[in-house]
Amino acid sequence: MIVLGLGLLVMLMILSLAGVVVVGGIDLAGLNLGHVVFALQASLMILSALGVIVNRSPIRSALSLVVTLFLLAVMFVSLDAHLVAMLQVIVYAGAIMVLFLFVIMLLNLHEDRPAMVRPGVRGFAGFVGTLFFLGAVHFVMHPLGAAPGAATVPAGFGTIEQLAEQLFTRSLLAFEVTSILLLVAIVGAVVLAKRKLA
Amino acid sequence: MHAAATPVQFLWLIPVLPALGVLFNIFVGPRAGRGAVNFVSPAAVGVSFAAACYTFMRLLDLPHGAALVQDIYPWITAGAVDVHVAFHIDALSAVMILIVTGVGFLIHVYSTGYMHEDPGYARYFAYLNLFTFSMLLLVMADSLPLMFVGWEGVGLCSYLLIGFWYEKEANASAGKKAFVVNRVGDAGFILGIFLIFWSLGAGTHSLRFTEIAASASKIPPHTVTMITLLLFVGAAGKSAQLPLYVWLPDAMAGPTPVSALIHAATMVTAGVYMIARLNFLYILSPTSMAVVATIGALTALFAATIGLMQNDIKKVLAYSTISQLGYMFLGVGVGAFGTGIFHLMTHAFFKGLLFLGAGSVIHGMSGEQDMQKMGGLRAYMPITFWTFFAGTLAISGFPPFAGFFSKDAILGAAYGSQYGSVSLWALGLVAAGLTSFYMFRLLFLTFFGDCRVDEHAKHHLHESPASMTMPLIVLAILSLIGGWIGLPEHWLWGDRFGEFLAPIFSGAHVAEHVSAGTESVLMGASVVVAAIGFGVAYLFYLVQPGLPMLLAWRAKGAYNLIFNKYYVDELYDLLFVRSTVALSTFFWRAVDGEVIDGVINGTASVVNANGSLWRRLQTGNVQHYAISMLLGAVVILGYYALR
Amino acid sequence: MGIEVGIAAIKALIVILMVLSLAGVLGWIERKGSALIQDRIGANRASIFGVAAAGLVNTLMADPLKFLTKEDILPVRADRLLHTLAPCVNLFPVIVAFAAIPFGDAITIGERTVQLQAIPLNVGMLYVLAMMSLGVYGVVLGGWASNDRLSLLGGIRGSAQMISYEIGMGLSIVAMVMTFGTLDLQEMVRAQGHLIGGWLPAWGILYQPLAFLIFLCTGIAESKRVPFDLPEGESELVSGYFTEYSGIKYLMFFMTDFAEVAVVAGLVTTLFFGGWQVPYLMTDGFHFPGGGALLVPRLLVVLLQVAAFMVKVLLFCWLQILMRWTLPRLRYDQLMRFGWKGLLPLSLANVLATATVVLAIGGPA
Amino acid sequence: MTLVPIQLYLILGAVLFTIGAVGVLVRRNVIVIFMSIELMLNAVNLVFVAFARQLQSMEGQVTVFFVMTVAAAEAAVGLAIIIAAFRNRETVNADELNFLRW
Repeated sequence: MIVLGLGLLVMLMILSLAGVVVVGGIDLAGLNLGHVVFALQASLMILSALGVIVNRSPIRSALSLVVTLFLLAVMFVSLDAHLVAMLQVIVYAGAIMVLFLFVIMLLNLHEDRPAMVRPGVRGFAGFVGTLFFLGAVHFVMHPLGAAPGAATVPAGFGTIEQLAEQLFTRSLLAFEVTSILLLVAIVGAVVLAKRKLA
Repeated sequence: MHAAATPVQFLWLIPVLPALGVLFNIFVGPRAGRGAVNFVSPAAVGVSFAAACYTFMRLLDLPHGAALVQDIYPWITAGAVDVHVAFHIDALSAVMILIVTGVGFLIHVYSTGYMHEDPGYARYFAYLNLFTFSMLLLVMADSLPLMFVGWEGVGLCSYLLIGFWYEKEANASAGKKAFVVNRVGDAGFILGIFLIFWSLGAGTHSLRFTEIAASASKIPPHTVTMITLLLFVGAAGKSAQLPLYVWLPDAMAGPTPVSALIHAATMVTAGVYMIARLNFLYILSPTSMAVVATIGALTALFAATIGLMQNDIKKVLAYSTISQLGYMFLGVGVGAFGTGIFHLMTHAFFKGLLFLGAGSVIHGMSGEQDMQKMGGLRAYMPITFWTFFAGTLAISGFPPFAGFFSKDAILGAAYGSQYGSVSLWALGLVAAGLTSFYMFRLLFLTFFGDCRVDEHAKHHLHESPASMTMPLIVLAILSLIGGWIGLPEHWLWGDRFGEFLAPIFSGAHVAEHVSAGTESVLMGASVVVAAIGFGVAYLFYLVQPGLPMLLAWRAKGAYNLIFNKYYVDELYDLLFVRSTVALSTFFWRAVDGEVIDGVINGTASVVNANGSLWRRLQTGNVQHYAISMLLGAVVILGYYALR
Repeated sequence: MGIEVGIAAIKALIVILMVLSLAGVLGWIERKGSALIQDRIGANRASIFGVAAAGLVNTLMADPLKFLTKEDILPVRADRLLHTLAPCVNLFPVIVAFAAIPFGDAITIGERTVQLQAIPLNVGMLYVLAMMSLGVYGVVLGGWASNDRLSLLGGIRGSAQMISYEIGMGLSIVAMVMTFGTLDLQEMVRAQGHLIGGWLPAWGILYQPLAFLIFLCTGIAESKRVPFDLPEGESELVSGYFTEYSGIKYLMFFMTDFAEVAVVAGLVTTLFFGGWQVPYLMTDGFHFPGGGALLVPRLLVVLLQVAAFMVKVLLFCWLQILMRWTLPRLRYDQLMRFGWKGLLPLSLANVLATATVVLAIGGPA
Repeated sequence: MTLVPIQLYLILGAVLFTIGAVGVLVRRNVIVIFMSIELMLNAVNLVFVAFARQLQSMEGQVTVFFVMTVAAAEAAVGLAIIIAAFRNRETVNADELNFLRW
């Protein structure tokens, strides 16, 4: 049942990707290395993402999420966002996911059976998800036609200098506020996780 | 006040110093201790008195009728209103600040002695300084709204100080009474202000007195009458005139220096000041003038009669105050504004003196106020006696003492001015006689005769400390010679005071068609009346002490009527208090209890039922919420997609 | 296009070989070193014709062979996939991290210039950090997958320790980045080329001695070696997260250990000791402070520089091995306190100071 | 070398987001639900970066930067909450962790 639903979902997604290739007016003759690489990355990402939600054992889910994030970082590189890519690896793969693994180990969670909610709810969720996905695709396809990505980007695009400039001029307030947010998060986490506040 | 206004920068000092005193007494006073408080509070007022004197000198340097002004900051600027906090010192307000700070200073000094063993001294002096501040605001204000602030401020202080010893139920309720009665008056006052603003018509108005004076002539007569009458209601409330005088006798519950400062010298005269300040309005409405004069005269007589029979030393003085205020209103009512203010000043001297003397007596008698239990005190407290005697002479209008000149000038105006009449003069004259009678009665019962003091009190019956007797002496001198600055025209140097004030009242030309001969006759009359009063009192209370009892027994009805103050309080109680209570009870029980509470509780129960119905949606399972969120997203997407 | 790919492949190959062989060599060096320190003879069986040093060759071949031929034991109810995955995940990032470290200046072959650096990246420093931060997964998985409480404990210890010390390391590197004003390792090395006052090579350590110490500590902690080797502390956990490993998988863990040593050494060299720079050796030869000059052909220059890099790296590997056999092991609470209350504030202060100076002199060194 | 039209990235983003959403809805384990949320966040990140590339402006990347920061904070607090909840209920199943029930 689960496998069936999710399988349907996967097929749908891959189909829609193909559909985009067609509708997006990309003649398969003009396929270049970029497309191939992208197709590879995309399919891997989708599979590993599915791995996150189908794996029984949380630790495996976590690992496949790590893989997804890593691939995402690679995709960022191919999108000329080198710095963000590195941050992606450092912050997500390097810190957040380790935290997840750490907690899973701490609570010593093995396989959860049943891993999923009641079939009825499950089916309903799948249905709603599919609807949502179709809506999203609809909006992706409609407003902007098949605009091919710019072949080149201005020099130094996505370098730390540019990001820093944005960060410390236009978004300075947001930056400072975020720092406060982090501080609060630290304190909150400590307070919550401490067994008894001495 | 048409003369040039000179802007200066030091006026703010005068009110601010007492205000600082307030802060000191509130925040550091209790910890700083009695000594510090006893020094700081009088010092604050003293310095501001010095400042007032300086201001006065500056004013004298300026050409006749000039004024000193200082604009502090714009206070209310909204639409057509542009009121500034600004001070305006002309001859009138100069006199007032001198009285307020001067007498105020003396009474502060006196209080240090009088309250020397009261635990709440810091609170007391905080209130007293606050009062000084508010009163100065009132008299220095250059616009009606600011004046109203001071007006309310002094009202508040009076309330606080009457109920100063709030542990006693009676005192607290006396304070409340004063407050409520004053509300009635203040309602009239503020309505008057509104009416002025309204009648000034289009354009922005600062409600400065100058502005009002400038455009007073443009206001239609009926409106003027309305305005002035409303304002007079306020004045009557604050200055205890018929029919709103009832609070003042009860106000004697407060400490005696307070009675001297607030309920004799300064606050109660605010109404007179206000009318004098707005003379240009009153002069435009003969009706209002008549009303003011008549009410004044009636009050003078009425209060005097009640004063005849009181046995509480302070009550007598209270009614005397009411009647003297009546005189002032009579004065301003007949257009003799300067004279009214003159009497205000002299009254401040001798009534302040009398109250302080009474305070000294009560102090010596360790709290006893009933004259029946006094007598022969002059042996025990000579200074108090002599000063008190001076005060009595002054108030009874014996020449050449202060009261004589002021009171006589008023009577002369009442007889002579175009607003006056023989009847008004007659009323005033009778009242004068009664005044002299009850004052000497007071004097004899208290200081002469055989001593009726009980042993316990007699045991430590003593003259008051210097801090109390010094002010007495100063005030005594003032009440003796204070009147000489306002002699009748063709006497030695004439009416300096009147001339000084004249420019203020230049708008009000009062035709004094009284020949010198008539005037001297009038004078003689008042002196004779005063003498008669003295004589009767002498006969009743020293020669034939039995006589009053006999008289009272003969004319029982009249006696009871007057002794019970004409049952006015009972009447008011019946008319206003009980009816109000009944109405309130109705609204409380029926309207509030049934209707409003019903509505509220009904709403609550409806909401409650609703909640208990819908809360079943809240399963506490996160995923249910999540799924509904996603559904919402889908719906929105769908809406825009299929649109 | 093809040629680029070719060059890239060659460079990658060079790097991998360099790391792996270095790891092997280090394995031998460590034995000999420990023997030296403990006054033993050490590995002396594998000598060729009695020449002990030549035994190195044997060792390099013998060790892998031994491990390869051993049985691969899988614990009961262990997760086979993860158990196999763990060592690979452990080894992979280390080798890849090395790829960003420049081992020589740019050389021109024909009309194209080639950076002697596997991946020329403008964010190379971050890249290295990222890769090192991935290293933790091997530990965690190893500990988890072998379904054994000692391993699990080791894994948890390891992950906690690595997360904690990453922060200090990152901050010390931030200080370096500020000093040189670039994230590109090659650029950093170039920046260390000139001379202070005409005679003193402008190496990073002269600018950032504190950062050097912090980096060394955190680096050793990251590679989980003494005195920070609690995750594999023999005395309490048999050998921590790879207790349950044998054969080739164990070899991979083993290699990782030394590869990490090599990477740390490489980074220390690059950041603080002028990378491939040789004092007074400019692009065209030696120029001594005295004014004397000794011109050398370009190719030789490059070779010299690569050799210099090698020597420096080996030096720092040796330093780490010395520590390994000199220092006692910390207690766990000491470890954490040192990391959070010692290094972290220190490095923060260092960053602050650096920032101030950089601001004051108006730009990086 | 990137000549891939932005739609592909957007679609990929949508796919990942949907997977994440479905994961949130169908899994019982709170931690896995949490991971699915992270997945959704990253799907959005991808879209941001793709648009940044398309419109040649750094805005998108800056936003991603902030998203990461917030995600980090969220992870810290969320996992702490999970641990606390586990201490009380000895479970990490969403359908058993209904403290906020009427």
